[in-house]
Amino acid sequence: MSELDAFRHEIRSWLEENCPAEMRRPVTSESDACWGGRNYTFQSEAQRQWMERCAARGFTVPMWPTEYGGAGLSAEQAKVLREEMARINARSPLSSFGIWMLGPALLHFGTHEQKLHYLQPIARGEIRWCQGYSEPGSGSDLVSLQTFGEDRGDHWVVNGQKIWTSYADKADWIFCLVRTDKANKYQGISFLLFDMASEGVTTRPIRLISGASPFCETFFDNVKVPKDQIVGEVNRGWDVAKYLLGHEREMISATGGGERATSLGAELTRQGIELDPVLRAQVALYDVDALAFAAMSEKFSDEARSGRAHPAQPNMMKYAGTELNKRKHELTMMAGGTAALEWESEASGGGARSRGWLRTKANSIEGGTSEIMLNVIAKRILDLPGA
Amino acid sequence: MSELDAFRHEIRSWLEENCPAEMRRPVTSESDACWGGRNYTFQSEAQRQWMERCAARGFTVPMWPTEYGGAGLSAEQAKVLREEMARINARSPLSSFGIWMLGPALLHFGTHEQKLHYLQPIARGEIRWCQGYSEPGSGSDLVSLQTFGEDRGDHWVVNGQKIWTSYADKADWIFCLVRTDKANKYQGISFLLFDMASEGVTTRPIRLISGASPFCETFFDNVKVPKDQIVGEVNRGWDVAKYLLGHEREMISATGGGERATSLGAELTRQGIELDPVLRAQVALYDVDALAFAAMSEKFSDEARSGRAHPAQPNMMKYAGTELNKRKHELTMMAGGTAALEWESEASGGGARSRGWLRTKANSIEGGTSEIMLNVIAKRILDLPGA
Amino acid sequence: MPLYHTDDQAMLADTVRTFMAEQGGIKSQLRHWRDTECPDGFGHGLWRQFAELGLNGILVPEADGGLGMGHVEAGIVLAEIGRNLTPSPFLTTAVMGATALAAASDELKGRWLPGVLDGNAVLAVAIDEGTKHDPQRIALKAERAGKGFRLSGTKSCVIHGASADCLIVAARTSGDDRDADGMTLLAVPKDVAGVRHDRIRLVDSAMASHVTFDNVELDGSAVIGAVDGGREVLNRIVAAGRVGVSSELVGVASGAFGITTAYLQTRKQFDRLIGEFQALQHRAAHLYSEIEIAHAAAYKAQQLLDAGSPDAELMVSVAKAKASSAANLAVREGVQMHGGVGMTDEFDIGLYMKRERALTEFMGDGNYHAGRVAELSGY
Amino acid sequence: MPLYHTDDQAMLADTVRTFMAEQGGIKSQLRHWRDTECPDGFGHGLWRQFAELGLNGILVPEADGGLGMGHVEAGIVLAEIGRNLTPSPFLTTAVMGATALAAASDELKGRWLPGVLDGNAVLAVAIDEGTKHDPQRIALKAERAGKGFRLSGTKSCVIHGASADCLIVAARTSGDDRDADGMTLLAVPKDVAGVRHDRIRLVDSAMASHVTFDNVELDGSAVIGAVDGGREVLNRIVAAGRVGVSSELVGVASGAFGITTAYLQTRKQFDRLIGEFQALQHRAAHLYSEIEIAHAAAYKAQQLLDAGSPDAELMVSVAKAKASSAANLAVREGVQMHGGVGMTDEFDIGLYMKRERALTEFMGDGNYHAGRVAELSGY
Repeated sequence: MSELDAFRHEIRSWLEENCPAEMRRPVTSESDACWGGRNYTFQSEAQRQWMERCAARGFTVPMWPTEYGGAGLSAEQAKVLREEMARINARSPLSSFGIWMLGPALLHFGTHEQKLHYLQPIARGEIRWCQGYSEPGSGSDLVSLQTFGEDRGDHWVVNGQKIWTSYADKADWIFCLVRTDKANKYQGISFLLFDMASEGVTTRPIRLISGASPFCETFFDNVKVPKDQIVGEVNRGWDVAKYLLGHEREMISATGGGERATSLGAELTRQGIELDPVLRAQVALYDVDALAFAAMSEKFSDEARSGRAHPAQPNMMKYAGTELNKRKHELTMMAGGTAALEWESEASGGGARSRGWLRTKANSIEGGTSEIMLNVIAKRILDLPGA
Repeated sequence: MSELDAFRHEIRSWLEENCPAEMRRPVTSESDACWGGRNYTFQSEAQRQWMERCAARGFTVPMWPTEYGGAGLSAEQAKVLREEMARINARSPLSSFGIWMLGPALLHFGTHEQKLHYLQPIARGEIRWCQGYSEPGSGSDLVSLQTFGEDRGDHWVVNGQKIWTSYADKADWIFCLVRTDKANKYQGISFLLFDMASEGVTTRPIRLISGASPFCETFFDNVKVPKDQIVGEVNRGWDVAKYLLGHEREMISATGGGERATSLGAELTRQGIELDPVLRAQVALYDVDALAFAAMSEKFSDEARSGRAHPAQPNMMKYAGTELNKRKHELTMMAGGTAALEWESEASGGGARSRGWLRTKANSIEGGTSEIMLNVIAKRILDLPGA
Repeated sequence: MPLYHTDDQAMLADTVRTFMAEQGGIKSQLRHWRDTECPDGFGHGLWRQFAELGLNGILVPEADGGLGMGHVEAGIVLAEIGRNLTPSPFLTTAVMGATALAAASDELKGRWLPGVLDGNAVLAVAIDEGTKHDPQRIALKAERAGKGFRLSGTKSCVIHGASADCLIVAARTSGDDRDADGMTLLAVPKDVAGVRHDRIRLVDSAMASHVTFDNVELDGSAVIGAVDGGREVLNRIVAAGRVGVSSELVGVASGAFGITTAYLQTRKQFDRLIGEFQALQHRAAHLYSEIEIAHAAAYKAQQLLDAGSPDAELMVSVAKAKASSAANLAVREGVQMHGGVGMTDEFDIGLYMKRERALTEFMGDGNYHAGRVAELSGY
Repeated sequence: MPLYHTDDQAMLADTVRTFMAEQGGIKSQLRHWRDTECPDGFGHGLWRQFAELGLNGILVPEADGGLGMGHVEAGIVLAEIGRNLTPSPFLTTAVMGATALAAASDELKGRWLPGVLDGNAVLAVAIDEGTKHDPQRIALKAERAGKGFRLSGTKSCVIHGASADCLIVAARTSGDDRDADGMTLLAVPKDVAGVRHDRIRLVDSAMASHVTFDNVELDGSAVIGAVDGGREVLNRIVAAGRVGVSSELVGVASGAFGITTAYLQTRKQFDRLIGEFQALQHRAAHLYSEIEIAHAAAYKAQQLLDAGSPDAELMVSVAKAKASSAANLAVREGVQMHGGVGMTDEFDIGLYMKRERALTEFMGDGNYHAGRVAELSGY
């Protein structure tokens, strides 16, 4: 038996023993996932157990070093773990911006002390993080952000406003882009960390056109942030942000690619929907594009894993994938007719179809608009002038 | 009987007597039309007669003043003439850039002497004109034109190159935009007239992707142009050009509107073509757009005639109309299948369908590209900033 | 007839636009009735103000106390309803309902027209029984019972159904579901026994209901037009509804476009107004062109309908299809060009998106009407 | 298998790309054979050079003297043919013809394979009888006559038909026109009596012919596969053709896109490179994305076909539809972005437009294949 096979064997037994039956069903919504944090209410004892058992083995962050709460697995081993978890439909033990976003930034830019201090609580689901990037005046043009941290010697005093901070109302800490030099646009931003319970922090949830959302507006009124709560150097936070943005787009585009492409027309037919001839044609043309994009996702993922992908290619994947998803939901609404217009009824699952359709409209805005993606393709891939 | 009825009566009798039977059939191609000029070979005696009889009555340019070769008709009278000619399918007696383009410019900007000198020969079909605007480096950016007229006291010496000069190889004279001041972009262009038989003028026909074309490249090598052969003031030729460009776009968009909108699907069905279900859907969606555009053409034409149209609206009409026409021909090619691919065969009328399809690709380029039209709409109608 | 407003029409348009801007605005009407969870989804006060302006009788002959105008004029009103996203029973009552009543007996007119004209009554029209518009298929049964009829069956997603004082119902009195003949129009008062409304709020906050008819007894006077011969009147109701909703969609498109171009002229990113970016300019210019064309198509269809032209049916389908696609583009571009804030309930652009979807579905979506264009053109 | 080239495939791609850039260019091949009005529409010299490189045997098993490679490798060659617009009998001979011969008797192989492999023979495939691709309908009659067959009927627009030394013909030996069974594939040599070619030059300067079979006598050895049982082999030929032309279309799209972006980087208007205009940048970036996706789809389809996957048929239709639409967009944008000069024969972009049209039509256009995707997906 190869070493990897032995590892697989070990994992399989461990999962068999430790993954509660309730945790072997797919997560059905964001609130169904396990988010952890100081004030988190577990949905069930099984959910708590599963998170804690994984955390104890380092399996909430399998590839992080053991000293930071990970399991120190190699890429192959991590893949085995994923495969074995998928085999029994095991849920992810912990959903966390700390794991997805801050962790990679700290691992890359943090000091040893910071890693020791911040990563363990993330891995154990003890501290829940949120991300403070966008501001009302700084969306696509993120670098124009105005939230200001005034230098007061051993601390900054932060004033300003963030928007689109997911779960700001539930998070314990925030990683936040703050201007620390007004004279220097790119090199005047710092990447600060602070407690959301600090005096002067308030949040307000944002209601979307699709209904309630995890997004918040977050306000900072003279928030005190000690000088050691910074990732990377002062005024060099943009480097950290860029690193994470690339990471995020790759994640978003990878997510799209992961799903097995299915035929929308077949799915609608399974739902008993009869397609008008013109709509049938549109669905067929959509299916062509969707199945072709599935091939593209597979190709991109193969290329990315083997280091063959153009570094700007995630921008193309995000652009094409999100535009496709919006189109799919438009077609689904047309196919559903008046039934798809229902907003609150029980029959419609509380308007699941119409709310889902509206939610997709954000796909081509969040994480970089389609326009920004096209700009980046024009500049970095096509090498067009002045782009 | 009203005065207009009397006029109609008079016109009807005159046409009855003077319009030869052969001239009561529609023109089938550009070469079938009567173009006149010094070297023109009439297609038939009837064609010559019809042109000369009309010219004698001023009916080649019915609304021009009689002293310039017109009939001095009012708008209502001219409409009666058009209606009565249409009633018997009478052809236009004379096709001419002199009538369509130079005439309006001279009537608006010319001196009395120039009008007397140039307009009569145009009206009588004695001098055929061509238009020298575009240059290889100056297409959309027409004002950057480089053909230069050097001031030599009583004349200019013109050097340079024009492109897209329709029928330059058949024309007697040219009206031509020439730079006469290199320091001043807009106010450094003059609108010159000169004989194509002048020493130093050569032309070369342009072969298009659709085959032979009336377009030429035209070269000027030290062409001498007397100082009185200018329309408007020196260095103010751009005003004349702008006036004519507006005129041209209006004409193009009006032409589109004149045709009665028909269903493409019905036409293809009449041709015995069975439509694939997806193509049927695309044709139906096209027909929706085409029939809606026909309503728009009617509305625009009604508004333009009553002075209600936005002055930049012809740009919208040109944009929408030409894009629609290109789409129509794409669909026609799809419907025709391999039969539509034939390029030279007798069965295909010498590749009429494929050549016609390719020719439409110029629609959204000539007379102002779609991109320029969209720029103008953004700026002049939508008032978007910095457009 | 030229395709621009007569002086009278221009005056009407001015009046309605001013009135609606003052009284029919998004905040005071749509958001108000939505946020207070009004079970009607619209305000009766505004409906009576419509009546005071005479708008409720716009399609009612002068002899019957109305203004005796046509679909062009009704379209003027509906465009402003669309632009302001005003929830209103105008389309179902004053356009479709009034078209039905025009074919009704004096007794029915006497019973329902006064309420329509003074804004105290609301009508709704119950045609479709499935999730997609299909007036060719009428299955709801109306069996003869004594001198009247007994109704059994369902109607799906009837706009303003539960709020309506009277439902105009297309019922099958003989033949098969898809027969053109054998269909009868019936006026069903609100209070009659056996009618059940399952109220549903739609994505655009309009209220509709699924209606169940459980042995509903009606007497013979409920019939509009001839027994078994309701198809022609239904066609007129349907045409009025389709062209009316086309104008409303053009209004929705114009409203969405207006707030979007305003946003382009004020929002800055990268130290420039986003309206300076050529990619957005070109998309905005294209959208402008689409909306203009949709407007012309609706206008032309209304003229043809008012003139009783045989080409009207085709052009009505063209108008509905084109208005749907133009409005759809307008709201999609609108949300995207607004960026993140366009996704929030705080901004209005999302409300336009919701209304567009509902109106596009109502009386046949773009694909349905493209299919109709093909059929009417013989392919 | 990952969706990127193995080292061997990458080497093949390099070789072919270099060779084609040197020998297969637009000026030396397409324009040359077009302007000299070559009745074949392609050059036999280049065809023999293909043979010298071994490319003609790319799909021929090693046992039969070929390279024994797959559709992925054939696609590499076809992409370069597309990029250079090279007129070549590669697709009909080395891809479709070779696929047919793989199912043929040793006698037929012995007769035709050597010529294919050394570049002295050309094959053509005659399937369709109408103006639109429809391999389900085979009406051309092959009646039994002695030990052989007598053929009567027509085949429409056979690419390289008159140039081919052997035509692979799908004929009806029993049943009705649209029956899957009862179809037989026959190898018809050039010199057999009763075959008439009406040569036609197509828009892209390729030569095709309408072929009339007037009581053409063939002996039984002409049969490829089983009598009445040719459908399965035909399906393989058709799949090979479709996925092959998909790669060629991706090559056409890339070639057109390449010269267009180069133009954007050099042409100035309004004192700026036109590639600086954001509206054009966004359209170019979108087009890039479409071409990349089409490329991936063709690649995936080839892998599935090479692996004998049951999903191959669906993916082949996806590939052909997507490659057609991406290439169509590439040439339309290409001509428009070139402006006036794009309309002249002097520039190459118009040649790409012509080739795209012909290839899109060949083996089923985008709509045909979208319809296939719907059918194969059960709707």
